[in-house]
Amino acid sequence: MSNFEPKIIAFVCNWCTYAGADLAGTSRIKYAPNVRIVRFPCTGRIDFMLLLKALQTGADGIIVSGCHPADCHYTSGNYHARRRWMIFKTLLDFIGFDTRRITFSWVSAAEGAKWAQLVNETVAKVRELGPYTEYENLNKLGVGSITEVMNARTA
Amino acid sequence: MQELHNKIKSMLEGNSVALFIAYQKNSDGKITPTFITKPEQIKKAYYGDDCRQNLAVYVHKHEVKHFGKVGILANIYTLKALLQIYAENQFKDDYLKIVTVNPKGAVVEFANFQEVENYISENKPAPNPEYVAQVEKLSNLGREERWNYWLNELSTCIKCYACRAACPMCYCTKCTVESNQPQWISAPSHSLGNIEWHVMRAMHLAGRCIECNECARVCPMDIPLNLLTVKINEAIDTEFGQEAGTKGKLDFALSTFKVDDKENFIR
Amino acid sequence: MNYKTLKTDKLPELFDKIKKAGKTVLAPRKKGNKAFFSTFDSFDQITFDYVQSALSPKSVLFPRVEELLTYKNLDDSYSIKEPELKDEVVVFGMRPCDGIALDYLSDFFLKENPDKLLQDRKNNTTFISLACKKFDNDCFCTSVGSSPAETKGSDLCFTDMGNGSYYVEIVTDKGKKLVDAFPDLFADSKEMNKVEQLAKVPVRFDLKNITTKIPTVFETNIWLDQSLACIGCGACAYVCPTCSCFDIQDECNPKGGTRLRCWDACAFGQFTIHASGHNPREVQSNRWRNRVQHKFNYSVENLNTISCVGCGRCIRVCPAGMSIIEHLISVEEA
Amino acid sequence: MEAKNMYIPYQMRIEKVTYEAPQIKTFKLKFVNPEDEAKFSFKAGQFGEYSVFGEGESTFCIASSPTRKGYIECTFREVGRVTAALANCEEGSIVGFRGPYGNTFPMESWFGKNLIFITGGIALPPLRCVIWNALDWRDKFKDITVLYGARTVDDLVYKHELAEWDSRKDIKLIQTVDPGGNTPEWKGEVGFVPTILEKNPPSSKDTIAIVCGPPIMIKLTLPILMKLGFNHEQIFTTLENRMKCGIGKCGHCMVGNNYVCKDGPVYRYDELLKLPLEY
Repeated sequence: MSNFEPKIIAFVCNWCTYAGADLAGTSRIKYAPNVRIVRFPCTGRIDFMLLLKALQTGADGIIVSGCHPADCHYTSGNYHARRRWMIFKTLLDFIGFDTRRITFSWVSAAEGAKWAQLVNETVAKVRELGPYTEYENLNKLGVGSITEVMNARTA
Repeated sequence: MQELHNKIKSMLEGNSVALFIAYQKNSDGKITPTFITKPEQIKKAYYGDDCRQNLAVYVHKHEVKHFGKVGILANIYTLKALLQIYAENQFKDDYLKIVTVNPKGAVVEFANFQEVENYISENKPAPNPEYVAQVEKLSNLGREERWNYWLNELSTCIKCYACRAACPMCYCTKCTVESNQPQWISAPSHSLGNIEWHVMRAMHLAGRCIECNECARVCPMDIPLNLLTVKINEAIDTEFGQEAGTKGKLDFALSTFKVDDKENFIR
Repeated sequence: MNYKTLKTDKLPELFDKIKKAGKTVLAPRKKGNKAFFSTFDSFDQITFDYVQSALSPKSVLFPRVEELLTYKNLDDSYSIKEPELKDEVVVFGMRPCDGIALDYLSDFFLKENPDKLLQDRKNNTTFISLACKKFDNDCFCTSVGSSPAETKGSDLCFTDMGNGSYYVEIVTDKGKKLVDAFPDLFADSKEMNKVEQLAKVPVRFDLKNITTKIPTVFETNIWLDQSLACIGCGACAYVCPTCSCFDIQDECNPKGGTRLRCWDACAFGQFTIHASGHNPREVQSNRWRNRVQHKFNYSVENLNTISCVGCGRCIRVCPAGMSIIEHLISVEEA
Repeated sequence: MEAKNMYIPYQMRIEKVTYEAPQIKTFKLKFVNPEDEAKFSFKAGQFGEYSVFGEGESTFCIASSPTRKGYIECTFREVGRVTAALANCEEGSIVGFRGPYGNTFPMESWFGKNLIFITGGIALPPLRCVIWNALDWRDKFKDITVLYGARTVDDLVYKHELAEWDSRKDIKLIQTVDPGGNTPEWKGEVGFVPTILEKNPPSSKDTIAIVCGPPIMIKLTLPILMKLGFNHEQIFTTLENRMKCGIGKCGHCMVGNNYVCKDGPVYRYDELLKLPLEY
């Protein structure tokens, strides 16, 4: 899959990671262009459904990043987020989503280099994993279905 | 059973309750809820280990609240549900009169939720071993196998929402699944709409599910829905040491945090 | 109506031949202790040990989600495409009561403003019913004017005569076409008496009494007493072979989208809510009243037949154990 | 009978978007392809399912009169997903339209009679179609009165048409706003529609009353009409139940055994009384 260009969606918090990404830009650090950044006031505001929506509309990888613990502009947003990610990662893994494609991280406003490195590593890993098609056009599966018990698709 | 009937009779006649929710055993052996308002209905009341439906779902019902003072016969799961709902400040202290039958067969009436909390800490049921084993078996499968298993199971969901209706913790007046601005969950029951629905349901029950396993019992398609919340409860127990329905004050996973919560996957 | 017989051990061969003719064959398969209509690879995956399937064969004509149309975004307008429904289906193993329900659904959808999707599916589907030899406490077909011997609504009626062969009643020409396609499997036969082979379902209430009484009890509070246990899910409506209510939902992606029809149920509070927030059926007892009134009063007024066939699925599926038999009896006594 | 897929909408281009009041807009729609337009005809009181592709369908009446050819109009308030999507459409974009559905106002049976339209807020559009239709057949009716109220002056819809009706001699317009909703230069009445109706009581002799508005307004207006001597056969209304299919199948609009979208939405008051109070 040499020419596969993965689409990565990054959900980042405005005060730290977004500023860090901005710093990477102003200090001319080159990093892979595959990332589309979505800015949130805080990681505490990143709803888990958004990650599902991103995977469903064609994202091959996801980065979720915000302030380090104790740095949160709203004091406890990232603590709540941390618990939410722990539980959500367990649930997605249990259902069988490919959680290797979801990278969680803390990037502060001063860590432009870490942001660039994070993006490059994620893009490389997802490029090697290939496109994530398991969770796409599932809204066609079962439409007009005449069988209630779908045939077992396990290998 | 006679002791239970006398208790209900005294509550009804002392009009400390206007309605008493209990179980009844029908001629064909089926256990169904019964709503006792008049003394002559008391003789139908029944309690046994085969009473599985979680009657706590009825305390949210508009027409039940209309009765004012309500009594409820609770098994251990109903007690855990009522304590968790009370912890989430959903009803005042004097709304409910809770009665249970303890393992020794004695009828116990609780004066307040502190007594309920103590009773639960003594009689707390262990997670159902059958479901723990199923979660274990599934967790050990490969990722693709697990994905195909759940995709196959969840694709049969017909979105009748019996799992939501039978769950005592699902009491939101407007469920996220009913929101269409934004359309968080695709409404039709194709595989995508089903997966989105069951992921959201499990996440909104994270740290709140008391594992009465009613969602799996009532599913017309026999989808093992409860495994999703059993797995999350296991993770919460190991990582945060919390369990739903054991404390009277708000203390469940997603609405509290510890500064030194440990994790191994955030870089 | 003419009659055939089919050796029971010839059934696998019949299914293989139907499949070779390019048709999909649906038969009941066990999942847990419930039977569902499904495709199958080998004959032994089929179960004959069931009183009634969990979901009804209505899913074949009126699936839980289906496309009404698909569209593509052109630069200045849309190109709209209707779905073509061509796959031919043979459903085996439904019960005689389901046949009556399919007849009701066809009347409901096709008599006035006919529904093209359901008509196409019906033309492409052959329904083979397997007469019931056993019943359970929730079956009440004989109380609503039907019985295990009923053939109405099925294309072919199979009855296991217990002597190693099925007695086949050909009800419609679609059934006849299927039988004539495999002459070597079916042997001619004269009419047989199948009644002793069939389940003897006891009558539970007097239907006449109920259909005359139900229009008069609309305002009473028997509905509140009956529906206190109802928790407002859609299970009874979705497993019911005659429930026909649906919702229309749109979905889109940047290139185009689709308009889907999916099942809906009057038990849900959202079913009748107005944009202003006003809800004509505010509480669960109104919704439960509407379900019973629709099946035993309104459909009599609109299509002069009740829309309940006594299959008992709503009783078996109800999370709160509500039984329409008990509630109809309580209407009788109201 | 060879069925056709009843859910395929006409494609309509938005000719004109008029801002009527806060969150209320009027669309003027033209058929994209002329054969649809040639085949299309409707009568006063009928409605349609207007849709934004990918968002869903919404039910509004056809607000323009059948006597005005070549276009149809609809007025809607932005309250939900589909109406919000509609409100975002600019002039020239395409929306879907299915219809016409439902029964009609029996205007032929009203010839030679007085007409009084009593309506409030966003319920004027269903009656505006009838009013313009009556004005285009002006000689068929005796005098026409319109009593129209809204919460505030700003909430009045079709402001320019109200001015036109006000200036015409062959139609009597009484406008009112709820108490406290008037502005200093407001010249119309101030008060709820039922009270203003009592202030200007119409004679019930040989008169047809067409009432449409929120349930509270209807509940207070009908007793007044009864007191004025109107009998049930002289009063008409159009019901606004939740609707999805529009052709009497999906079950959302049912009141008793009635499908409001097929057997209604126009009901004479005596027919309405036969139905259970589920609307």
